Amino acid sequence: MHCDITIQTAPFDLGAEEAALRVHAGDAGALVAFQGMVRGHDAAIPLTALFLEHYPGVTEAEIRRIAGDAAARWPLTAVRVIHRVGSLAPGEGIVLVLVASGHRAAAFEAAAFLMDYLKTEAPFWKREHFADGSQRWVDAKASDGDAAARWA
Amino acid sequence: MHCDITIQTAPFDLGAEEAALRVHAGDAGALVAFQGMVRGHDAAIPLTALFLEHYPGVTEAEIRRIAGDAAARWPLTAVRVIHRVGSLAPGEGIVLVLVASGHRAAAFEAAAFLMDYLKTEAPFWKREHFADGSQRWVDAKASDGDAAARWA
Amino acid sequence: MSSIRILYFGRLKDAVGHADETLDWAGGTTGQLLAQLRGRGEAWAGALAEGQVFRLVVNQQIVRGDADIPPGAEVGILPPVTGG
Amino acid sequence: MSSIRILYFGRLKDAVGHADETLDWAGGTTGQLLAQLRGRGEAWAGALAEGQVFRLVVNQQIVRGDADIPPGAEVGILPPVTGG
Repeated sequence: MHCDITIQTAPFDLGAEEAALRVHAGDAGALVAFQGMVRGHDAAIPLTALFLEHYPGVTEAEIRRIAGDAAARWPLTAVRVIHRVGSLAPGEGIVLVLVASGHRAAAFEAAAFLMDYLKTEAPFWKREHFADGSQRWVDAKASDGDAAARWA
Repeated sequence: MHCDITIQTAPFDLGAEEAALRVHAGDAGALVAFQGMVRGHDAAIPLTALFLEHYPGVTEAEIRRIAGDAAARWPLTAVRVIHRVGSLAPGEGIVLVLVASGHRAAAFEAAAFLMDYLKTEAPFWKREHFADGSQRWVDAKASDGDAAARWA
Repeated sequence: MSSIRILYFGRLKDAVGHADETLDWAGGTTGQLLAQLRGRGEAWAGALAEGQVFRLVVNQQIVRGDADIPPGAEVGILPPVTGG
Repeated sequence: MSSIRILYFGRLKDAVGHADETLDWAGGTTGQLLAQLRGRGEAWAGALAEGQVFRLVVNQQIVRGDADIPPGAEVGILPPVTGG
């Protein structure tokens, strides 16, 4: 299985990543993409920016490990994960997961599995910056832990 | 909910469709895309082309109806479906489903639901053309009916 | 005299030998239409056997059960679908 | 004398007041390290309370349970994660 993991500050482009992945996806009939975007109006005060940090080296290795777990579980031909760090504006993409497989159910499930992992286990931390100048580290959500528990 | 359904002979572009959808997706934090491609080596003899036909008017209306069902079931902000008809070469995209939502589980489930519908209920028929000159109408798969039954 | 227009799709087109036809029709149901077409002989009975017909469409609406076909209607006969 | 390097992430950086530190370390486990840091006072005990520490990383490897920290190690202390 082809597997490409990147943590970057730069924006990503779904169309370009899809084209790049298909070079490695072989005769896969199914491609599932998940793109997460910064929400500007989730809290009472509008968000002006989201700041993300990670643990360089460790975060990349952990995502690569979990992508290997996914490949052992579903018949995947290619996986691409991009996670952004640094300062992001509302509407910008935070995370992109692309999965190619010969089977659509496998592609859907593996993409959901990787996203649940990225939400609940991957070493990333978000800080919200609000229009009134305040900021806070985001609390981990119990619902994300529940989602990840589906795969245990 | 924004809903855009197209049946077309022309190729589609995931990146362009994602950009167009995001104009209508509001403050959605999650976007799931499914792209189906023509497989060239599913059978004993290599495939040279896939020919698809539909029931003009009826097929579009049925997909629009099922997208409405999905929007009643999950909190979606935008849905885009493109299904190609006519003659397609191996590797070409056949079907594109894009779903935007505030919640990633909703986006994943609605995209899988729409794909199951497109595979088992939407009026499309595929004919395979093989390298030895033979051709045949594709048989409906029992596994696709099982997938759709999940949502009943 | 009243008639209906019948459209065949996918493998049904090949099985019955044409994509569409116009049939004299004074009124009746989808069940009566299928029985009449199957009565044309073994080839038709086989082509339109239970597992070969997935849906019937009357005037662009998918119908369930034994639905009315008014004179002048367009009737689509759909084999099992294979989209996506 | 041997030491370890400790890295704090996310809200733990703010809670303990710095992103990293070097600590004298003759050897011991992750449990002993956490106990020692919590012993620095109420602010540290609160910052590093059970629910505030999600994972420990020793030399770039996530560890479970009470893992050994060799002298010279890099130790990451990770609060609950909020990626995606």
